[in-house]
Amino acid sequence: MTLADIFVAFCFLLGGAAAFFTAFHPNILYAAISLIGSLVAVAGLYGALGADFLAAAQLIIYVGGILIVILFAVMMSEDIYKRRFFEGAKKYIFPVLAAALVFGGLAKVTLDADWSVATKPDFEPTARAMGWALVGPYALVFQYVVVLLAGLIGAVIIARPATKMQKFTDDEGDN
Amino acid sequence: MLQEFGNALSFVLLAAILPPLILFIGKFFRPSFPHEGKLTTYECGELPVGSAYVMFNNRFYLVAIVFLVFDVEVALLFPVLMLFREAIEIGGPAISQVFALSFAFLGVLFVGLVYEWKTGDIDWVRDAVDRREHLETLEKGSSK
Amino acid sequence: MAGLATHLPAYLIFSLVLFSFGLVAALARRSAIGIFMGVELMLNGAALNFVAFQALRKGVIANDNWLHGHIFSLFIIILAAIEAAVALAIVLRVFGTRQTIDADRSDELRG
Amino acid sequence: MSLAEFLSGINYFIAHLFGTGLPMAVFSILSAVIVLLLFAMPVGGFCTYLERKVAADFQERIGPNRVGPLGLLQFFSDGIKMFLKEDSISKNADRWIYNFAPSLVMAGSFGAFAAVPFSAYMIGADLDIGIFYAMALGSLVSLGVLLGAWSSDNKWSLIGGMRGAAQIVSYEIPLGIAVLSVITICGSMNMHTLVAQQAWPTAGGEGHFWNVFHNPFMIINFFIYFTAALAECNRTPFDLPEAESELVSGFNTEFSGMRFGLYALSEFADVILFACIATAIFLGGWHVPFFNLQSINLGLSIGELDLSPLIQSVLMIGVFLFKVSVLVFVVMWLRWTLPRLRVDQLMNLCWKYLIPISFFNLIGVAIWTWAFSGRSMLQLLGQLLGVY
Repeated sequence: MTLADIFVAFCFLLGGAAAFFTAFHPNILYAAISLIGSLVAVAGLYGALGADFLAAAQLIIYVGGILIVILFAVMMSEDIYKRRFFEGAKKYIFPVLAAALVFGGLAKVTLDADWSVATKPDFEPTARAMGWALVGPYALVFQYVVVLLAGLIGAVIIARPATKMQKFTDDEGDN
Repeated sequence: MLQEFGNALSFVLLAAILPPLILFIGKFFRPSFPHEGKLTTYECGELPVGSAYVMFNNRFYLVAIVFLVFDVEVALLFPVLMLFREAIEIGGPAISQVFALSFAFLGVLFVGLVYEWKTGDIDWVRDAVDRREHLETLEKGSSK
Repeated sequence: MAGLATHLPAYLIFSLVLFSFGLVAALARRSAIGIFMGVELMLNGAALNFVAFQALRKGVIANDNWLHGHIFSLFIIILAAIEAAVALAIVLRVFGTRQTIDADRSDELRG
Repeated sequence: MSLAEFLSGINYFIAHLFGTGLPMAVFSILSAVIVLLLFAMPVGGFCTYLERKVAADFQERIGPNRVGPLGLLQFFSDGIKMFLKEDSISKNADRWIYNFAPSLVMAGSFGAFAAVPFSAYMIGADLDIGIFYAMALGSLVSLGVLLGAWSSDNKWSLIGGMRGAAQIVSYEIPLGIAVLSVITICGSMNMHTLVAQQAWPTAGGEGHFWNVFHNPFMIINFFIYFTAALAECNRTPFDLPEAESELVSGFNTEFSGMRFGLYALSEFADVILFACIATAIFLGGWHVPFFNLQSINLGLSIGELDLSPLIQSVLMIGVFLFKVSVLVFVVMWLRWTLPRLRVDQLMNLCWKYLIPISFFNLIGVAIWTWAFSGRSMLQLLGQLLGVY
């Protein structure tokens, strides 16, 4: 057992526990915060698999970007200070069953499959190869930026304050 | 490479456990005289009124959304612009490929920024402008 | 536990765990943001799969010096970011008009 | 070569004495301990003293002068004071997040020190994506600020935290684009390679001198980086998250004693970190004009162990830290020179000035690099004059 194994096991535990809380914690803010655990664990696993650029990109985009936006959304729209308790236990029955079914089926397929052709990750720098792929065969992925633009404009149009009248309340100010 | 990952990891782990460690060690040295007054929220001596979770100007949210898109852009450009020097040395179509693709990318997002600039979505004071316009329309309405 | 770091099924099962919990969150959460977080978890599980295959089944894929798995994961991350921008903008708008983001109660199309 | 490998030179002696050496993991932890506990924390603490002293000089006061000679040990006594203070958490605070947030901030600002190249042989982790790694960890700070502010159930904190998060994320973009232009010039993300390319140009050599003098656009880029970095570490004139005249103490209002100390420490560590990175990627790291420190070789050695890396390292660290301290001094100078911006000015500066300017700078840098095959102004001048 090497240190890498211990690290990977730690990431599995952290990510699994955090994912559990994301799914089941009654307080939505705690769910969002435990999402940090899952994302960081996945970034750690990327590192363990030799994908250094992806690990950093996961941190920079997911943790530094998406999660901030999620937290802003939670803080601006939910009654987080009223601690919600597990009111919807009934609501969880069907989803848990469905997820268990999916998990069981796919886990069986995974474990039954033949994974004998396995290699060790080679810890080579990946960023350069990814760059060449992004301007070569995967140029279309790189130019997916058009969708980024559409997303940007769409999101801003949707989130923009609805009417001028609606904002005419003096209590909010420019804080 | 794996060794370098390990080095970086030891930095992050040490930095993350420092605060709890320091606070834990401090537990044995620091005094503890709990008092009702110390447990209240600090509001310059006044008793806090209402909840701290006030509604926010959703400008913050708009900025965060715009940031998200540009963040992706910066992160994606890193591996591509890294090839610039190498492509110059290779010569031929490689350099124009890298240049055209990466600046098409930048250009498209710049169009987005210009659009937002024109529509005023990145103006923080837009509310104030709206308010003034609204007041003007009110005045016009009352003078009629 | 020896060799866990290079054991492909372990990664696959873990990403399946993320996917399943994400599914639970996406189906069971009342609030739209909770649903969104579930979707994020599912996307993460899928992205991890790509990288695990790329790293631990090298040589099985044709022309694998292009790092197909990494590119696909990057693609998923980009998509997730755009999705976050649009989805959360919609959430904020829904909250602005209805004062709730309970997905079960937001069943009208009128704004 | 990373610091851990450098330290494992000790392993040679240990193995010599006891027959077997230590595993590398010990040395990577040791390198983290050296950089964080022996460099970042004391220097971050020392900066608190320096700030008061600089402020006093600007305002024609004396400043701290009681503890130790010239008050030099003031930061030490401040640290002990904070360490011994009572730890009171407000009743309404959300304890889990309240305890967890400082860890995030510290991991973000201290963990990124792994990518700082102090000398050619001493870098915490010689990652291929060094600079990108530092930026990635830096994005944890905004999360820590936001969560810490939210958890303390205080109006000042929440307003400060929201401002802080919005400000830090916004300024990450001009910062990133400024770094991208450096990447375009140097063609690598590895901190070691980035610094090695900034050597004094010689005939047929790789170096093109400091990146900031590479071409006219880079000078503007350096200012963009510096401005964005000021905003990233919430320094005046961008200290809106903790504007003391309007928000008491901003996002850390409810953090008392050592918890406040940790926040303050990580802020100063952030200042030092950004100064270090600016030094490494713009101001040539350990390189000095006219001379390459790496060519010094006194021929000293103990047994088979060559001592010249050690001697070079001492000189390089000296040069590096001198540049860093100049930048840190400028940061403190600005604090007592410029007034605070308003929120709308802050956002306008970022989105309407810095980002468009840095966009066009990046294009300019790319065109320069293409047109002159990556040669810098100095190299072109040398060619013109026929120096090499």
